[in-house]
Amino acid sequence: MSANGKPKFAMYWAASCGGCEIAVLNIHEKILDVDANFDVVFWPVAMDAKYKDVQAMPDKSILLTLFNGGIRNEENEEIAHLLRQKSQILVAFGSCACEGCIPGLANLSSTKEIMDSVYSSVSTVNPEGIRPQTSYLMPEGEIHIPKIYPVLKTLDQVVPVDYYMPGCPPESHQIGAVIDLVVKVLHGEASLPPTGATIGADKSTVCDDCPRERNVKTIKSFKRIQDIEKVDPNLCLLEQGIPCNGLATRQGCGALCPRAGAQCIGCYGPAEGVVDYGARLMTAFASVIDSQDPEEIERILDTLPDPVGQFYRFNLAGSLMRASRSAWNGNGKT
Amino acid sequence: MQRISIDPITRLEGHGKIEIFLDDQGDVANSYFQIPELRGFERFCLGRPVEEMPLLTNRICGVCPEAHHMAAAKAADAVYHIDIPRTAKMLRELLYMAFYVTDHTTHFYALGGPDFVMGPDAPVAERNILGIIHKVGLEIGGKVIQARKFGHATVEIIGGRKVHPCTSIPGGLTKGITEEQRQEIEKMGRWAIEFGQFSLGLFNDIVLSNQQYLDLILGDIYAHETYSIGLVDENNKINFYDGRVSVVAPDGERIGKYAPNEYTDWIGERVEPWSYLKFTYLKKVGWKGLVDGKDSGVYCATPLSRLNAADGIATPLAQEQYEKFYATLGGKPVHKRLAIHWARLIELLYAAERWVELATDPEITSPDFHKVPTETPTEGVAIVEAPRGTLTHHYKTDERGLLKEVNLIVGTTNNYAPISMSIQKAAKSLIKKGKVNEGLLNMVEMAFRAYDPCFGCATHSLPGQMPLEVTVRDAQGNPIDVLKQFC
Amino acid sequence: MSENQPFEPVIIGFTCNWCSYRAADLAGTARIKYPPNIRLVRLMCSGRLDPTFVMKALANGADGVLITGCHPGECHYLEQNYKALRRYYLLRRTLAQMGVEPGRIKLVWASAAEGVKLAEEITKMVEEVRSLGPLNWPRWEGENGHKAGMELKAEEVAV
Amino acid sequence: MTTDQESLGKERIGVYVCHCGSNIAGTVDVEDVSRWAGENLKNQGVVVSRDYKFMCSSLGQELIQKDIQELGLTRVVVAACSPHLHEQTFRNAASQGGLNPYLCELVSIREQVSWVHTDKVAATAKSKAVIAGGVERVIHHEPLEPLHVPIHPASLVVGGGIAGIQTALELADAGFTVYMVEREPSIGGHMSQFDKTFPTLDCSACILTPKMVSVGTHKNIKLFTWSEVVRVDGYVGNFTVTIRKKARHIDESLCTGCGICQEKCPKKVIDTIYEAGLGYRKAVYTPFPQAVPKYPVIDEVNCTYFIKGTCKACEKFCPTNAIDFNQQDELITVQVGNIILATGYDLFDARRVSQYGYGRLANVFTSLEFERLSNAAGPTNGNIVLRDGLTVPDSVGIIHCVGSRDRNFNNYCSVICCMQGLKFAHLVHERTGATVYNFYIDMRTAYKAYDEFYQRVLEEGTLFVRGKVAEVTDAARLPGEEGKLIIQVEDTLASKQRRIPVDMVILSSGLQPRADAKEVAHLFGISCSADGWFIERHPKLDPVATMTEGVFIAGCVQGPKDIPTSVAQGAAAAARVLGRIQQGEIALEPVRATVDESKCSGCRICNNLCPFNAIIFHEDRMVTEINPALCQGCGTCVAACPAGAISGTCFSNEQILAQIEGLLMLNLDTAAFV
Repeated sequence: MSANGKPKFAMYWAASCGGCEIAVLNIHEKILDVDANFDVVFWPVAMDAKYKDVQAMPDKSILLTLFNGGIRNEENEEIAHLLRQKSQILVAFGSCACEGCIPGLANLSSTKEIMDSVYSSVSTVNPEGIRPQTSYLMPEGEIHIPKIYPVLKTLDQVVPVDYYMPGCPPESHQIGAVIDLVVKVLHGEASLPPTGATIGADKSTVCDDCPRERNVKTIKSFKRIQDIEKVDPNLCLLEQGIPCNGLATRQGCGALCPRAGAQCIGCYGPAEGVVDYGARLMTAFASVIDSQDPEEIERILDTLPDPVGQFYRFNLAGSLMRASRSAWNGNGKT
Repeated sequence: MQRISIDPITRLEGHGKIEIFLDDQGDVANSYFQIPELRGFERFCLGRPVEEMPLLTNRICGVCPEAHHMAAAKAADAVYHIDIPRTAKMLRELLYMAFYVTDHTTHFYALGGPDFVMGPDAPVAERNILGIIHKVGLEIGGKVIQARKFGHATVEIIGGRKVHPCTSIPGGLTKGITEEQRQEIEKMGRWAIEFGQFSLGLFNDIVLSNQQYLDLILGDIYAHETYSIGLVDENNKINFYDGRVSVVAPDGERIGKYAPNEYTDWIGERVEPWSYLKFTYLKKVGWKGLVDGKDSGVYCATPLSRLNAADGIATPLAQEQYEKFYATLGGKPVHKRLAIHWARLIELLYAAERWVELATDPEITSPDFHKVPTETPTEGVAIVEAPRGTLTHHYKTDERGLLKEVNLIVGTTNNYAPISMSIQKAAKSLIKKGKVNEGLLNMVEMAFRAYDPCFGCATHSLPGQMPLEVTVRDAQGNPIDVLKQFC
Repeated sequence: MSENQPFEPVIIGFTCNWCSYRAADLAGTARIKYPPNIRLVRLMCSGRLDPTFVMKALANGADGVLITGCHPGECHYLEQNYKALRRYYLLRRTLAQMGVEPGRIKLVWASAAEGVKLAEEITKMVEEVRSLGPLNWPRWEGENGHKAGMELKAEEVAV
Repeated sequence: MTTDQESLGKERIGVYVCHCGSNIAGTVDVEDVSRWAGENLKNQGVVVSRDYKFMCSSLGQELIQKDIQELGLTRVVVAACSPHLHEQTFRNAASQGGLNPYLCELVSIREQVSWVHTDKVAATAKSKAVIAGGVERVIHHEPLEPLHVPIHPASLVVGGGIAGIQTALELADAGFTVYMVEREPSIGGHMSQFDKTFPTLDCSACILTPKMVSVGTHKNIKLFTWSEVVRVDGYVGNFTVTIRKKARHIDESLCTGCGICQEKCPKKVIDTIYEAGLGYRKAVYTPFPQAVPKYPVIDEVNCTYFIKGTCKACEKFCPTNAIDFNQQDELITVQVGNIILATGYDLFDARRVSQYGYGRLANVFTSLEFERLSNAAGPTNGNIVLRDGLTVPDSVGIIHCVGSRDRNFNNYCSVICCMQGLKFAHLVHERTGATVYNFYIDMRTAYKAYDEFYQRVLEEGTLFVRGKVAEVTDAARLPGEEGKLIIQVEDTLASKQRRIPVDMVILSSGLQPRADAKEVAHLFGISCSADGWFIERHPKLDPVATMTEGVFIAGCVQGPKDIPTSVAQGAAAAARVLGRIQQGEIALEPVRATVDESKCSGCRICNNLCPFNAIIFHEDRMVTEINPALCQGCGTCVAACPAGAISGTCFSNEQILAQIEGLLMLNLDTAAFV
C-alpha cells in the first residue's frame, strides 16, 4: 500500500507493438477507475517513473502488474524478473506475453538469417555486408546495443505468471471487465480466479460467438480468400474452404474477424486447457478433409501452402516445439 | 574525454539511446542516437501467403496498424497485378482517413501538444493529456476522447476491428458497408471536421498568438535544410493513400516524383554497425553523413515535409490553412521542425474533410468491394503516407503467392537521420565548455518529439514517448550530474 | 550423451490396441528381436493420435516417432485409421517446416498378425533415424518449467 | 497445467516389477529396475517398489494388496507382461486390496522388452523408462466404474444355413425370441443342396429337413425369408434392426403351399442357385420341395406378367387367391440384444481356373453340380451322367484344391475339399463302377472318422495321384485320348508327368467369402480379414465373438469349415448369447469420450468422425453430445476436437502426455551408465 492507501499498479511493455497500450487507452472513461482505485507507480508510456524507483520498492509491493510484449533480449528478461519480484499478481497481458504473437514467427529463422534479410535488402546499400555489433568502438569511445535472443520467449518461459490475458490486442471490453473484477476484489465483493487461469476471455472457442451457420464439415480443397468469387456471408468460412482458425481459438473477441468476412487468424490463442494450439487446428483441418485416398489427401493439403504459418501464426513461441530447428540449431538452448 | 549518455527510462526495452561525446574543450564532439532493437518481419514473413501480410504487418505497430494494413493490401494487389474496384479503394481510404484523424489527435493532444499547450516550462508531470484537460477544461478532454472514439468506430465498421483491422485482402475488402453505417460514418466525419477546425483554433490561440512559442518555432535550433518527400496525387495535391512520391530539394525545387515500383532508384538504406536501425537517404543525391544541404541525401518524411513536397491540398478548409501556414512561416519550403505540429493539425483537417467526401460518395455502399485476382502473382510495391512518414512495402512471391522476399521502409526510418541531426544540433548549441545547459533535455526532447518518431514501426518498440534521462559522466564514467525529463 | 558412446536414437511408438500393440505382443511371444530404441505407447486406435503427442515426444527428446495402426479397411473402429492418415500427412508437412525430417515421423500399418513386420519396421526406422543423427530438440521445460525438477532427476541417474 | 502440479507427489504409488521366472529376469536386471524406481521416482510419488518372481501368482497379488492396505497406496504400477494377458488380473488384485481397479496400470516389460531385446543393459534401461512412463501416467488415472448395459432378450440370426439354424434353435428352445433373416426364399443353405454328407454318408436332407421344419414352426422364431437386413442402429443389448422383406407376390396368410401355381406357370427358368444351373424352375417357385417356408416366390425378373404385363396364369389357378402382384417390399424393424451372423460362403468359381476348362469343356463339373447330379431329388434323379444326360462315365477324375492353396486365387485351405473329393469318389464308384482318379496336393483328413473314410475309399480301388493338375484338355495327342478329357499332371510320387484320359472331371472347388462380405461387415460394424472372412475376437480363445460387443459369428462366415464345426459354432454362439441374456446386463470397459459442454463451441468438426453414430449435435443449444453406450472409445473425436472440449477416459491427454514424459525421462545412452 502506498501513502494514499491505494494499492500499487504497474503496466509494462517489453518487445511489443504498442497495440496493447492502445487497447488499454481504448477503454476510454474506465481508465479513470484505474486512477481512482490504484496508485499507478510504473507505466512508462503514460507517466514518469524510473527503473530505479521500481528497484527500490520492497518485494511484492505492487499489487497488480500488466506485462505485455515478448522476451526478445536480455533487457526484456531483466525487467520481467524485476517486476515478478516486486508484484503480487503478474499478468501476461496480450498475445506477445502469453504466446509470442506474430513476432514469435521469428522463431522460424536464425538471427543470422534475420540480419541477412534486413541488412542486405534490395534497398540497402551495404557492399561491405556490415551487421550491427553489440559493442562497437567509435573514435570517441565504445558504444553498445543489446544482444538479441535467438529465440523469442513468452513471459511464462522466463518467470512464473499468475494470470494470462490473451488477445492481439485484448479487446477493450474484456480489459474493462477485468478491471471491474479487480476493483470488486479490492472491495471484497469478489474473489480472484485460481492462479494460472486465463482472464478476460471465455472457455470455449470463437465459433461459440460466430453467427455463421454451420453444418457437418467436409471439404475437397482449401481456398485462398481472395480467390473466392462471392464469400457466403452467412455460412461457416471453413465450410467454404477458407482456413479459419476460429475453431481452435479461444473465445473472447466476439468473433470480430469472421463477422467482418475475414477468417479468424487466432490471436486469442488456444482454448482452456489446450496444450498445443497448432495441434488442435491441425487435427481439426485434417478431420474435414473429404478423402481416404493418399494421393488425393496430399493434393488437398497442397491447397494449404503454409501449415506452420497457419497453425502457429500467434502461438509458435508458446507451442511445444517453440521454434524451428534453424532458429536454435547452432546457438542451441537459449 | 567526457561522455554524456542520454538514455530513455525505457532503455531497458532498448527503445532508443543517445550517446554524446565531448571533446577536450568540453564541446560536443559527436553524438549517437542508437536504436537497439530488431524484430525481423522482413525475414519471418517469408513463406507466408501474401494475403496474410495485411494481418501480419499490422503487428509491426499497434499505434499505426492501419498504415501497414493499407500498404500491405496495396502491395498484395500489386503482386497480383490487379486494379481493385473503385468502391474498394474508397473504403480503404475512408478507413485510413478516420485513422489519420485519430492518430494525429493522439499525438497532438497526448504527446506533442502538451509542450505548447502547457508551455515548455510547465512541470513535467503536467505535460500530458491530463494536464491539458486540467488547463483547457474537461470539455477538451471530452472532445479528444470523442475524436478517438469516432475514429476507432469508423475503423471498426470498415476494418472489422478497432486495433489491427482485418478486412483488406488482395483485390479489395472482405465486406462493404450498409447505408446505415454510411450515415453513421458521415455523421462522425462531419464532427471530425469541426474538431479539426477547433484544434487549429486552439493552436492559433495558444501557440501562434504567443510570441515566445513563435520564436521557439522560428528559432534556429530546430531548423534543418533537408530534402522533403511526400505522397501526392496527379495534381500534386497531398494524398495519404495513393499516388507518387514527390521529392523536393531544400530550396523548394521539385527534383522529381517516383512511382512505388521505382523506389529503389530513389531511396537507399545505410547500415551502421552501432544501431539496429538503418539510415535512409536519397540515392540520387548520395550519403554524405548527417549533414544539411542540397548535397546531402538526408531527407524528411513528416507532416511538414508532406506539405513542402506538395503544391497544395485538395480540400477547401485545409487548403486555406495550408496557405496561412506558409504565409505565416515565410514561404515554402519550411524547415523549422517544430512547425511539424502545426502541419499535423492541417493534415488532420484534410483527413476529416476527405473522410466526409468519401462517406458521401454514392458508390461507397456498392457491393462491388472485391475483385478476384486472375493473374499469376509475382512482385509488387506499394506506398502510403503513414502519419510518421512515407511507408513502403515491397513483396516478391512465387507463383502460388507465397512470399520470397519482403522489404519494408517504415515511416520513422525515413527520419532517423534528421532526428539524429536535430539531437546533435540541440546538444551542440546547449553544451558548451563541458557545461550542460539545464534546458538541454527539454530541447532535445522537443526536437525529438516533433517528428513523432514511431520506433514501434522502425524497431517495433512503443512509439511516441521518449522519456529522457541525461547522465553526465566524467572521464572515468562516474556520474557528475543527472538531469532527467519525462513526458 | 557422451562423446565416446555411439548415438542411440530414442523413438516413441504409438500403437493401436487392436492391431499393432497385439503385433508387438506377438513379436514378443515369438521372441522376434528388434532394437531396444523404441518405447511404445498404447492407444485404443490410431485415430486417437493427437499431433500434440508427437510434438510432445520430439520436444521431450525423442529422435523419432513411429505411428502404427490397422491396415486401411481393417480398422477395428471401421475407418478411424484413415483419419489418422490425414492427420499424419498434415503433421509431417508442419514438422518439416520446423526442420524435422520426414524420416523421423513414420506411419506403418501392422495387423495383429504382423509381429514380424512390425519388428522389421522398427528395426528399419531405428537405423534410418540413427543415420539422420540426434534431433536434440532443446529441453525447453528447463526454463520456466514445473518439470525442471524431474529433468534434474534424469541427469542424476545419468551419472 | 496446475492440476498436474497439484497431483504431482500427492499420490502414493507402489511399483511392482515381475521376474516372470527367467522370462523377464533373464534379460532385465529386475532388482536394479525396482531399486531405481524406488529411489528415482520419489518425486512422482513412488513410496514402495518391489520385485517378485511371479507377480501374477496369488502370493504376488497378496503382496500388492498388503501394500495398498498397510502403506495406503493410491496408485499401483505393475511391470510384467502384456495388459492383454493380465491387466484384469492385477486390476482385480487392486480392488481386492480396496483400490479402484482403474487406478492400477500394467506396463509390459516382457513382450515389449525382455522377449524382444538381447542387450541386458539396454533392456534394463528401457524397462526403467517404461515404468517411469507408467508411473507418470497412473498419477492421472481416475477411479472408474464399468458401464452397465441392459440386454434385450431377443436375438437376430442372419443366415438360414445349418450354422444359423443351430443357433436359432438353441436360443429359441431356451425360451427366447429369435428373428431369423434369410436372403433366399427358403432356409437350408448349402447343406440343403447336398446329397450325402461325409464321412457318415447319411442323407443330407434327412438330417437337415427336420431342423428346418422346427425352425419354421417354432413359436419363438420369427422367420424372414426372401429378406435382408438393411440397417442396424444401437449397440450391444439394444440394437434396432431394420429388415427389408422383399415382395413375394404371395399372400402368406392365404397360401397353402399346394404348388399349383408352379405347375401352371408357363415360364421355365434355369435354376442357377439351387440346381447349380443343371435344372429348371418356374418363374413362381419354391427352390426345393422341402423348402421352409413352403410359400413360393414370384421372381419379377423372369415372370411374364412383370415383363409383358399379361399372363397371370398362377393367379387364375390359385385356389386361395394368394397371388398378389401388387405386393410391395416391406420394411420391418425389430429390437434385439445380440446379433449372430451366419451368412456362410460362396463356392469358388471354377471358371477362374481356366486351364481346368470348366465352362469350356462340357464334362468338367463343379462340386456343387456333382452334388445335384448325385442327389436323388436332383435333375437326373441321382444318375451320374455326362452333360448329355445319358452317358454314364467309364472314368472320372476328381481334382482337389481348386482355387485353394493357390497363390493365384486363395492361399488358404478350404478344409472341406479333400473329404468332399473322397465322398465324390465313393459315390461315383458306388453308382457307376467307373474308374476314379483323385488328384490331390496333400490329403487332409483330420477329425473323427475322416481318415477311416479315406482308407475305405482307397480300398474301393480309387486311384490317387499326388500332384497339382496342370491342365484339363480335350486335345488328343495319344491313341485312346480321342473324345476324352485328358488330365495333365505331374505325379510327384512317381515323379513323372502323366496324361490321364477320363470321361468326366469333377472340380472339388474351395470356399470363399460372400461377394458382399465387406458391405455386410460394415453394416454390422465388424471387420473382415484381408481375404474377406469375418474376424473373430480371438483366433483361439474367442472364435465366435467379434471385436464389436453384441455381434457374434458362426459357421463359414468366419472361415472355411465342415458341417460339424459349423453346427458347433452355431451352438457356441448361442451359448454366449444365452449367457448374456441370463445376466440381463453387460459390463463394458469405461473407455468413453465425453464432451464438456461449457467448452464445446458447436463447430461440428467431430460430427462426421464417429462410425458408430455416437456423436449427436443439438441444434437448439449448438453443442455436441456423445452417447456413452454407442461410443466405442476409439478416441478419434477426442484427438480431433479443436477446442479440447472432448476428453476420453482411460486414455486422456494428461495420461498420455505424462506417459510420454516418463518414457523420455531417460535417454538410452545416458541410461546405459546406470
